[in-house]
Amino acid sequence: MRRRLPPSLLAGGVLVALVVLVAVVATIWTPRNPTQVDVVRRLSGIGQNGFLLGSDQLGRDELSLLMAGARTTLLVGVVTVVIAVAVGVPLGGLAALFGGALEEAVMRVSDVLLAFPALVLAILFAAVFRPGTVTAMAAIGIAFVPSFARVVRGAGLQVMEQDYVTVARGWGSGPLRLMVRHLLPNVGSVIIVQATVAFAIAILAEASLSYLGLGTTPGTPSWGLMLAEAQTYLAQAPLLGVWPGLCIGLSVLGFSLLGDGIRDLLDPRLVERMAQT
Amino acid sequence: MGPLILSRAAGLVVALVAASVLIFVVVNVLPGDPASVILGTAATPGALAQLRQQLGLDQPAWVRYLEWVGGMLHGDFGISPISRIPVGPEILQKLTVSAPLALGGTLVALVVAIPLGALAGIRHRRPSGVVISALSLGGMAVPAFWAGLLLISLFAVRLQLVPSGGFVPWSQDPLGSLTSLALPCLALGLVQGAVLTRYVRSAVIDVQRQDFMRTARAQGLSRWQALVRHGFRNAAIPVVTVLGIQLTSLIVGAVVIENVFDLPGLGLLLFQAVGNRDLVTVQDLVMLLTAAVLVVNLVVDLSYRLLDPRIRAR
Amino acid sequence: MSAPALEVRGLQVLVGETEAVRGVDFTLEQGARTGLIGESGSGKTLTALAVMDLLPDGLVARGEIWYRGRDLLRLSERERSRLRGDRLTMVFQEPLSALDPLMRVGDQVAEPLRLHRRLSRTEARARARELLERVQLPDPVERLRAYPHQLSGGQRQRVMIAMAVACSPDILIADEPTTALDVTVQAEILALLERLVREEGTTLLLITHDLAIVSQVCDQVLVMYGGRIVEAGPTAEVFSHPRHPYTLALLEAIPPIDQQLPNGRLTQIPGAVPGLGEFPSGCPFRTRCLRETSCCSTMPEMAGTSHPVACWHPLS
Amino acid sequence: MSSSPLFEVRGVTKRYRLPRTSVFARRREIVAVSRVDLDLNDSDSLGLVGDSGAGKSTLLRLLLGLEPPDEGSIRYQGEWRRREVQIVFQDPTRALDPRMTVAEIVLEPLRVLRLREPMSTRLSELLDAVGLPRAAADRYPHEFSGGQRQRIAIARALAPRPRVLLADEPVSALDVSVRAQILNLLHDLRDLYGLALVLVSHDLSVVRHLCDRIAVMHRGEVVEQQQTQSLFTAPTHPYTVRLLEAIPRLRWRPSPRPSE
Repeated sequence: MRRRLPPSLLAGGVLVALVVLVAVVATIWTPRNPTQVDVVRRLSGIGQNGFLLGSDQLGRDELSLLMAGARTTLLVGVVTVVIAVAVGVPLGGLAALFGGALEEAVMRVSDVLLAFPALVLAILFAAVFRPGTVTAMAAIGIAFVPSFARVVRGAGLQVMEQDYVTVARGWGSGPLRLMVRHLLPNVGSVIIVQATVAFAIAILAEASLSYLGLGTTPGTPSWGLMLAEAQTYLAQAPLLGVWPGLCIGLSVLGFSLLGDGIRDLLDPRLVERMAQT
Repeated sequence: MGPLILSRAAGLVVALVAASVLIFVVVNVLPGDPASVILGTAATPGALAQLRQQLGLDQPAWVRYLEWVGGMLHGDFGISPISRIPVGPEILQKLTVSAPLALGGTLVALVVAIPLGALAGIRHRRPSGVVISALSLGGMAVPAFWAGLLLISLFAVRLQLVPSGGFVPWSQDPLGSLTSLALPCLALGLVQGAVLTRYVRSAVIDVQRQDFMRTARAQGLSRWQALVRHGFRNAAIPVVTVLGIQLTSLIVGAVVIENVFDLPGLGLLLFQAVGNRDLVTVQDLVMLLTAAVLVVNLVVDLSYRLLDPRIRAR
Repeated sequence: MSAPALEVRGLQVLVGETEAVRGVDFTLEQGARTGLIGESGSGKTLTALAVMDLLPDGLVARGEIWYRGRDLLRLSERERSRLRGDRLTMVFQEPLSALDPLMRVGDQVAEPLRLHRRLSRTEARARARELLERVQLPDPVERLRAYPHQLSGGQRQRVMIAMAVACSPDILIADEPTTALDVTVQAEILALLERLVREEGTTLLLITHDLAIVSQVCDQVLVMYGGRIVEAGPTAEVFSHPRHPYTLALLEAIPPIDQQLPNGRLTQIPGAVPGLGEFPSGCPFRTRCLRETSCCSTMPEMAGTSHPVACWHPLS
Repeated sequence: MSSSPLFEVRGVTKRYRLPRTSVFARRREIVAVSRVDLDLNDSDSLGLVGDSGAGKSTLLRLLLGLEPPDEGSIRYQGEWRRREVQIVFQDPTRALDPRMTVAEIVLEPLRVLRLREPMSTRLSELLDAVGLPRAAADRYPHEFSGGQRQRIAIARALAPRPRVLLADEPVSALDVSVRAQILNLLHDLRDLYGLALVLVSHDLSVVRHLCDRIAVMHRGEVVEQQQTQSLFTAPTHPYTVRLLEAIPRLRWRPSPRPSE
């Protein structure tokens, strides 16, 4: 059987791998110290004064800041998705498995939570607690829980309708066994797709929050923060308003493409076609 | 349809109550003492006591909740402990900026997404379709605030066609108001439009694979006629169902965009309130945004049921 | 004898590089009822879609399809649209998904009339009502305003048939029209279809995997396997004296309805139907055939006049 | 032979609630199976026929013990229903977990039921019994054709050594040229293991071929129950008459040839 990988999977995979690679490298090495201020050589252009991508309004090395920013972005993405998966997947799975009052309760609660977009919840949290990366991650993660619960429940219900589940129930397979043996393996792909989509949204949300000054606190390199600072100097250094946005865009694009690609790869119609030939 | 609207409206009320409880709990109960959140750690005991009394913190939580909700139902949104201004009129005033922004953004998004998405769907195997699809994918990845920043950089700073931010009140110069809204609407609408284009595209692709499209062509309709008479109407249903999510993220996007363009709307108010730790205003605004999201979703839900006789009949 | 209603010569349907229909010849006589028998992957539906010019995107038809002195495959898209729904019509298998869920039944039945006969809205509606009466839909006036999901499966298929006979076509192709229906409804729909084509003198091509249905409705039969027609002829002749081993095997594999088999076992055909592009070279059936010899690896031509067969070792 | 039947179904009714359309709407119910009486003895083969929605599949689910009837009783006189009653479905694609190998699928009932069997010997036995190569064990369902998938499903049903096999349209999703293989397999296995068979099918020729007795279902009720032969020659209920008349019959058959 010949499997052709969807092009979006390859493109997305390459982009994501690149972001991860940069983030990993940045933990060990950056061209300069991203937090080192050099007011004399502030707002240098590309290649000037040894700054490969120029320097910002405080004379920090733009390239090093961008690399370090990748780390923050990935951290936020990973933590929020982990929160959402850890809470949302079991809730959705249990709802699909047991149905009835439990399902009703999970769905109603997630309906209400869905009315709070990630950013609004994060702003609310920032107002009440201390604004910062941790607050932002918690808020975004919580805001993602209902979408994971719904997706897993939807896919789980489909699995529960399959005849192989009926057969297993005929032997007296208990809920735990159905969940581990049939439900989770078969909704796994859906969870992966949803996770990549959530990752992309988390990157956007973190960037927006940091831009507003409600996310990553100044001092820690963050793409959103860099854009906020660049806005004042658009006339003198327009490129400072371009690089971080480009990084955000490419990372989001990477994760969206990856999600699309995985979905294409696992599309039931496609799977069916592959099974037939 | 009648009972359906009733039952949906009942659902809306329940969701509103649940959301308000949640917001109230996060703002008033979780932090322990809202007064010390508002005044910070450096506050004098006297100032704290005064604020506590003003906020009614001597009352039990449920009384305060009922007062808050009851007040909102009467149009009384409370008084900001920071600016000492009633929040209600303030919100109304800011709406004259935020509402046109959201509407304009929606308009831009629809004008961009429907024709482009349909075209990309019809020609999804041809270069033009692939190009549109790639562009919309790229557009989806752009944060709205960065799009705003780029637009400012180009049209305001470089070309100096429009102001880089701020707002001329409607009463002063309506044309100037429109000009100051132009870039924000564009930034908001283009990004949302990119997402919507993807949905329209895939709906149009899906509908072309349906059996009834083949039947339509079997009656002698050309591909194009079949799309016009049968395809687009059917494709509209999945698009309308995602419109709720779209409008929600548009509302959120507006909050951020107002900060980019320094537009004195609800978003900027919310941002300033967070900065000032003005919990009364934050609480009201978050409730308002949530209510807007819920109402938008209700309207979308009902309208898509109206479109689809299969669901209408049930 | 009048000219045939349709003549197909060397029809191929290409799915990418793969030939799904591999050079098919057949003739539909004027007013004849022809059954096209085949299993999944036989290419029977693709053959019909090629005749109708309804092949899915990316599939290409080659060869010749002669209708009234014109080769359909050489006509412009516009000219073919004009024939479709008017002179050549088609009834599909799944009547629920084949009808527009958002459009009232009356408007859908009226559509070919408005398109080809240029009837006004009121004329078309009146005609649609007559058609629903002709296909014996109960309460036709009320049904005109109904949506497809409000009808039963059998009623939906009657609507499909009403659309297909609206312009009194020359040729009607029915692709598994009763497979999705209950046995009792199936009998009614087949009887209706047969009566309508008989009354109008319409040429019928009935596509099915069910041999019994063909024996009930059709006077001619074409047997397809692996993208080729392997046997053709009058139904009575082909069914009582099949010449291709595949046809015989199919007939023997069906449990008889009116007698008990002595040992309780059916004659079974070994193996499975290969997937698209996985049929062997030469005779597509040879890997499952008991009579296979070395010469079967080249494709036998259809040989014979009234009851031709494509087999190196036909049954006598 | 014991005098009491293996399955004793008495006055069984099963209703399903349709999902509520709105908070205010009353829940509507449909009666899927209504006042059904049936007996099934060891080595019996019973066919259930009728239109879609007649309640055939619901009755099978009740026999399998997945859910209790709302009224009436189903008594199973064997030892252990979960082991002794097994089922085969119409669409083998939906019936096999795509993430499990054939070996896992076929042996799963032994694990769930905690039967002590030498797993690998049993697996080989089962694959042999349904005519699958032993190499099939480590492959996944999607690598097989429809007929072979149905064989996998049958092997799984046989694994716990059942006394009753329920089959819901077991050949309807298969190609015509493959159906005879599966019908013959069911026929042979039934004789070999002395299975009682309950076969649901819309195709009367299939039921006639495999079953000694036929129950005709219409709108949830069993309207007629007879020995196969007499049902075909002397149907009593009007619906049965209609059904028998509606079956498309092969008008011509090749005359039997001397076997080659």
